[in-house]
Amino acid sequence: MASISLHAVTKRFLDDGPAVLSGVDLEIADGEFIVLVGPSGCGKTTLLRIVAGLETATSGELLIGGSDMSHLPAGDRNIAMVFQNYALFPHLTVAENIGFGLKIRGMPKAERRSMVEEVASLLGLAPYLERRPGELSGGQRQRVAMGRAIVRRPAAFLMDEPLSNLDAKLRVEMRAEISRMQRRLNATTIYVTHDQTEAMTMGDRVVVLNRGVVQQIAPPAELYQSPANAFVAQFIGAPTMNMLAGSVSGGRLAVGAADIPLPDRFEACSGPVLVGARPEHIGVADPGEGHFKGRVALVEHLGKEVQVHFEIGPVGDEDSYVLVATLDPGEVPSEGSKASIVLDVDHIYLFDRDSGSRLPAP
Amino acid sequence: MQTIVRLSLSQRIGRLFGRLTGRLFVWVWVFFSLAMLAWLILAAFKRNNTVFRNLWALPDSNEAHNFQDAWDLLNLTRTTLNSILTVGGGTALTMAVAAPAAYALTRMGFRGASPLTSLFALGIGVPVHAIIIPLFVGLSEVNLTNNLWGLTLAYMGVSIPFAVFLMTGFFRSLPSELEEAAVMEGAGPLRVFSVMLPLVRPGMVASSLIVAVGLWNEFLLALVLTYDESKRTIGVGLLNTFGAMRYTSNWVGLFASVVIMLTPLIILYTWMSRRIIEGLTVGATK
Amino acid sequence: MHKRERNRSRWLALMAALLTLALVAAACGNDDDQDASSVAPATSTPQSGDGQDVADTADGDGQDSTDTGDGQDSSDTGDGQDSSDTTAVQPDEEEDGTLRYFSMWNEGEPQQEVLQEIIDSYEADTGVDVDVLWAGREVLTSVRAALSAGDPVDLIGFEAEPLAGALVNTGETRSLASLLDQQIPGENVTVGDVIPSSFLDIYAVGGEPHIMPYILNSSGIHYDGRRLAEFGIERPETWDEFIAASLAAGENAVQHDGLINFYNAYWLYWLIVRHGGPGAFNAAASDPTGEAWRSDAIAAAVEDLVELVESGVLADGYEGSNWPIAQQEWANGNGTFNINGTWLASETASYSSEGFEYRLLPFPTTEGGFESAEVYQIGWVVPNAADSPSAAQDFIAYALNSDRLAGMVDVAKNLVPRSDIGVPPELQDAVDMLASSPAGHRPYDGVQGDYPELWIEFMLLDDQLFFGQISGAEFINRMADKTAEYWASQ
Amino acid sequence: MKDVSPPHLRHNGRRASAFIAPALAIYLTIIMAPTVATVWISFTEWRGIGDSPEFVGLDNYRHLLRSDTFWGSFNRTMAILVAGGLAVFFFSFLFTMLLREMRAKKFIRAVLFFPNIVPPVALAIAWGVLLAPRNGLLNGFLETVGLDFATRTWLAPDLIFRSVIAGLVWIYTGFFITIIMAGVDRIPKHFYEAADLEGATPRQKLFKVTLPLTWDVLSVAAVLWVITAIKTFEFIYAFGGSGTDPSISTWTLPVQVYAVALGNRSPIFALGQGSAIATVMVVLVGVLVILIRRIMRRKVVEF
Repeated sequence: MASISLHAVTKRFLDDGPAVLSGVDLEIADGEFIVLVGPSGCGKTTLLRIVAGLETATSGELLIGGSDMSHLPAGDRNIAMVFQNYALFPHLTVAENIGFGLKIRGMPKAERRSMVEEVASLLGLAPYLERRPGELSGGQRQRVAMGRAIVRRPAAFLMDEPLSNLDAKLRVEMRAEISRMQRRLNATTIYVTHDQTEAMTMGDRVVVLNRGVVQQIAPPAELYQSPANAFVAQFIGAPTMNMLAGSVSGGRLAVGAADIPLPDRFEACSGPVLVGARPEHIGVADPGEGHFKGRVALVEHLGKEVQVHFEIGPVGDEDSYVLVATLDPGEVPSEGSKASIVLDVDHIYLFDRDSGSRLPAP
Repeated sequence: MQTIVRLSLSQRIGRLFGRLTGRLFVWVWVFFSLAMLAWLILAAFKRNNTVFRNLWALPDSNEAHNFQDAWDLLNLTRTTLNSILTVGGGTALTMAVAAPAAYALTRMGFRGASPLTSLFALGIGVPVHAIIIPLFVGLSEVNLTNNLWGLTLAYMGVSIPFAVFLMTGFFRSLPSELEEAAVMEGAGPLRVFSVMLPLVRPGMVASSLIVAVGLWNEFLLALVLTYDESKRTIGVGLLNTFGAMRYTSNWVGLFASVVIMLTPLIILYTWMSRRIIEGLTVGATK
Repeated sequence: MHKRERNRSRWLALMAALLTLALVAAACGNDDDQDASSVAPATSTPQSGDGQDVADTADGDGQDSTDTGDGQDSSDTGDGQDSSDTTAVQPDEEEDGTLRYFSMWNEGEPQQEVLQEIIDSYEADTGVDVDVLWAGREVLTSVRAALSAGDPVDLIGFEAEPLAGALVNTGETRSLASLLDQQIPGENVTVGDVIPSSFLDIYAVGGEPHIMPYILNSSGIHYDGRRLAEFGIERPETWDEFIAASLAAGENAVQHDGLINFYNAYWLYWLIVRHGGPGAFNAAASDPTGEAWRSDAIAAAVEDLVELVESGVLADGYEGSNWPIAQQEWANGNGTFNINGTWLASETASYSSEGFEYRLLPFPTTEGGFESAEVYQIGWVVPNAADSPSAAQDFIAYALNSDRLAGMVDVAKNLVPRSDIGVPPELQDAVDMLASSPAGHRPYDGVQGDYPELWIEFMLLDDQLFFGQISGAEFINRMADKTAEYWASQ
Repeated sequence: MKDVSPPHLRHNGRRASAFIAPALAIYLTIIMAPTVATVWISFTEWRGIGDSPEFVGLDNYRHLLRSDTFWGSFNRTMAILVAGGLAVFFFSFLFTMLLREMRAKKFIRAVLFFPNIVPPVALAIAWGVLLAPRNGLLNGFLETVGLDFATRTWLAPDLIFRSVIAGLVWIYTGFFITIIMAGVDRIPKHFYEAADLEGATPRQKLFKVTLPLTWDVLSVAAVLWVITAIKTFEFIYAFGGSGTDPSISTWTLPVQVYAVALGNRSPIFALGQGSAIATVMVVLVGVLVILIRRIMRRKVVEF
């Protein structure tokens, strides 16, 4: 296993084209599970492929285990990759697929066989070794792809949305299994996904990417509690954090008609801001109190809790906006009724309106 | 199926009528093609002096010696062997060079792949007549005329453009992950190619069949580039038989030759027509 | 074979008639006017008593071959110097005992069978291996391919006209002068003794023969002897009589395969030769101004052709009949006349109706016109590139043996250039025609052989005239233009 | 310029050339170099090996322009291209539409395609037997069923080339049905279902759905037809028969190349002349293909 370092990695597909990645710096410790997350087109897959050697960075440096690998062919980097659609060779058996890399490295047949069997039993694939991928279920194929990556004990694993082709239930199972496997092997892993749940549940640290720029690198809890900017704040967490335009002056926050006193930690702030409030930090106040007046536009029962959409402002007005709150089932107003809404100011976030960065800087 | 617009009775009758005449026309065409084949086969068993007298009569005697004549005149053992050598060899060698070329053109992402692909495609449009004179002269210079190797080489040349064109279609349809997976596992270009090749087996089969059928029926190159009886291919053999039959007016023998030549094709076709047809359409529609 | 004896006397007359042929050939604008005329004295030699003397020509080289029975140096024209050049080359060459022979025949044709028999016995007698290619009528394509590839071709057998056009006139064949002195194996005569020089002179180069004939054809109008009686028609002799006879000869009177361009060309070529004399057609083609097409003779010929087309005697669908369909019909008794080469009897023998009486009508004469017979030779040449030229000559001499060549008469039903072999009964009329004709001319008056490119343009226009698509005047105008253009581009 | 391609593709120019070189070498030797040479020979007068080519500039072309035979061949080639093309595409479309709803679709398509794998010599023999003026199957059939008035001399000068074109249409329709049908089969069914729901007539479906969505396939098919039509040799050559030269009234450009340059019963071996005609063929293919690509390119629809 090895550490991986990226220094100022930039990638353009065309010489004068837009940067798909710009100045990415990333230090991955030996044995760490890193998740790359971001909306589609954010560059996360490209970053992964640069590490893999399937793409070359336009500039910047890639170190694996401390040595520069930027210009080494993929096959020589001792890295394994699991592809989104598994990329199993359809004409080879499960055993041959798993043992493919070993065969290329010229490992003797008997030795290869025993390694393949060991990995197969680890993954519960032992009964299927002589089948071809076409005869396997989606989950089994996924395991074969894992097996192929594991068997040669590479310096690092790269996984490109490996669960996206599975159904929801299987995805949850495999998620756990991959995590377990990673811990057991103590393998440096880079995992790409667009699914924040996967990111939050699997990664030791999560890298949030947007438009080719790293937004934040942090453990999942920190990412949630202390987002570096408005993008991260909105990207992490479900339902999404509510975001309102407002301005701060003299320790008070003005949002629309509301005028809200701010806690001390915001005392250095002033000027136009974005106010972020997670749904669980929005509540219903008694009539006449609260920060906003609105209507209950939609109520979604999710069992343990209820999501309520409040519409603030005149009906149909273009300045109207919606706040989503997560409430206990007991305190749910009826759809169409008027409501007073209160923000939990101890848990709100403020972001710079222009740069989106968190205020005050953490 | 539901239609919102209601049709008047006359419209509906008109449409039905149109469809019926259309289908009738299709069946007439099909019947015509089959009838012609059937007539030729039956005629091969008839007698020379009555075959054109009673066009629709069934053979009154089994003139199997027509086939013996035809067999001898076609010099069938020899010509078949030559055709198998040149067509089989030409096809195999064509695929052996066209498949890697098509692979490199579609999957190795190097600069110049696109103009090179166009260059190969250009060859599809070059008529054999535009190359045959210099080709003949050039092959003479290196003593490859009247030589089955020379003919095989020429067959490769004329087949490569279409084979490359078809195979690029097949290779292009493969997912790139497979290749990347192989690369990640440390495979070099040759290994990656050998992993990819089995994936286009249907394409290889279809392209080979199309190339082989084309060459099997070819006779201009064979006619010009070889002259010796011992080098004759089956296509030229049939043409010569046609000529000889006209001088001797042995029509039924000629029909027997045609039947002999068609039989393997009919067998191959009933067995492989789907492959041939589908192979062609992949090339044209991808 | 008493038939042969009976026919022998006719041959004498035929040979005499052919004497004039060389004169015609000399006159009709072959490139080698000089050479042709230099042969003339030789051909005017003989009227003497027996066929061998007639045939005995002056081409024998200086050295006497002592075993040729009768002394034959009488008419030596003294060109021995020339021929010694060619003979000198031959003995030096190494020959590997294989003879590469390219033949015009297809397997299964009777001529092929006869030749195959000769080849078999030649191989048995001499130990020389004859490697023969039955190439069919496109034999010259194969020859070209072989020569280009540097493969040996020792002997080529084909029709004399295309041989002349494609090989002899371009200087790619050897002189066969020394062959004339060679003894024919099994007989006490030389080749020169039995093959009349008049045949050889037509395609001679520098006075030396290059094509050695082994089959002799002509053309004319064929019919089943029984049919004229059936319709109560007199055998027509003039054009007008022929048209009248055709009109009386029932449905499909004149069967014709109109898709064969050179069959269509028979009519007009013959009419021009009849009206303008042998050489007239060739002269028109070789006139650089093209004006020769506007002669009265050609106008009359064109007029006669139009008359034929418009008279309706040509069989229904003649324009769309693809050989050999019309001749098959004709041989089966559907139709009376068919213009064709004298090979027709041989070609139709296998399917003609029972009791068919092969008769030949010389092409009808025209008022104030000329009489002449077509001499259509099939022969052998030895290309310069031959590896075994002397073996090739040996083979020719061997094959010309009367017993062996007799197969061409008896089996293949062809005429042969040797006078002492006889004729097949089917071709009795042809022999009579040749014998009684005061003059001779080359097939298509030599236009096909001498000007192959112009010949194609001619056939195209002739087709249009023959199918009634253009008028006679239009034909003449366009042919005159074509000819002028052709010569301008040479 | 910096090489930014991934390492495994980095030296692929070089690696790929190893993959492409054999095919390319043979292709250049057998197709491209001879094509160039043909153009060069067309400026010479040459009888072949043993004769040295003499440069004559444009003489061969000038000669062609004045030659009735050439223009005949040229016009017949164009007739195959245009008239034959219209017929082939008309029938191909008609059949594709009709076959969509027929149960024996695959079988019919296989039968119609069959002539494409049969040796052209055999097809020519069959076609000749069919159309012979007397004894021909077609006329014989017409007489048998009492349609005597419909009999024709199918091979007469005014009809023969139409008969040839008819033969080519018979052969090639199967091929183009196959291609067009493949294009049509790619169109998702829901477009037709949507059109049906809107009450579209078959003709509207053809023009509003099928044609636009098969445009790229049609463009390929049109290019293939141009190439096929101009190249067609074997069928016509053998239709004229072997053992004699094909009748001049059936010559097309390739047949004429063969007749004047390569062989014939009385050969000319005018290689310069033949090369000039071959060059005309190449130019014709080139110009028409470019034209078709230009005209049809814009309308390609993605779906």
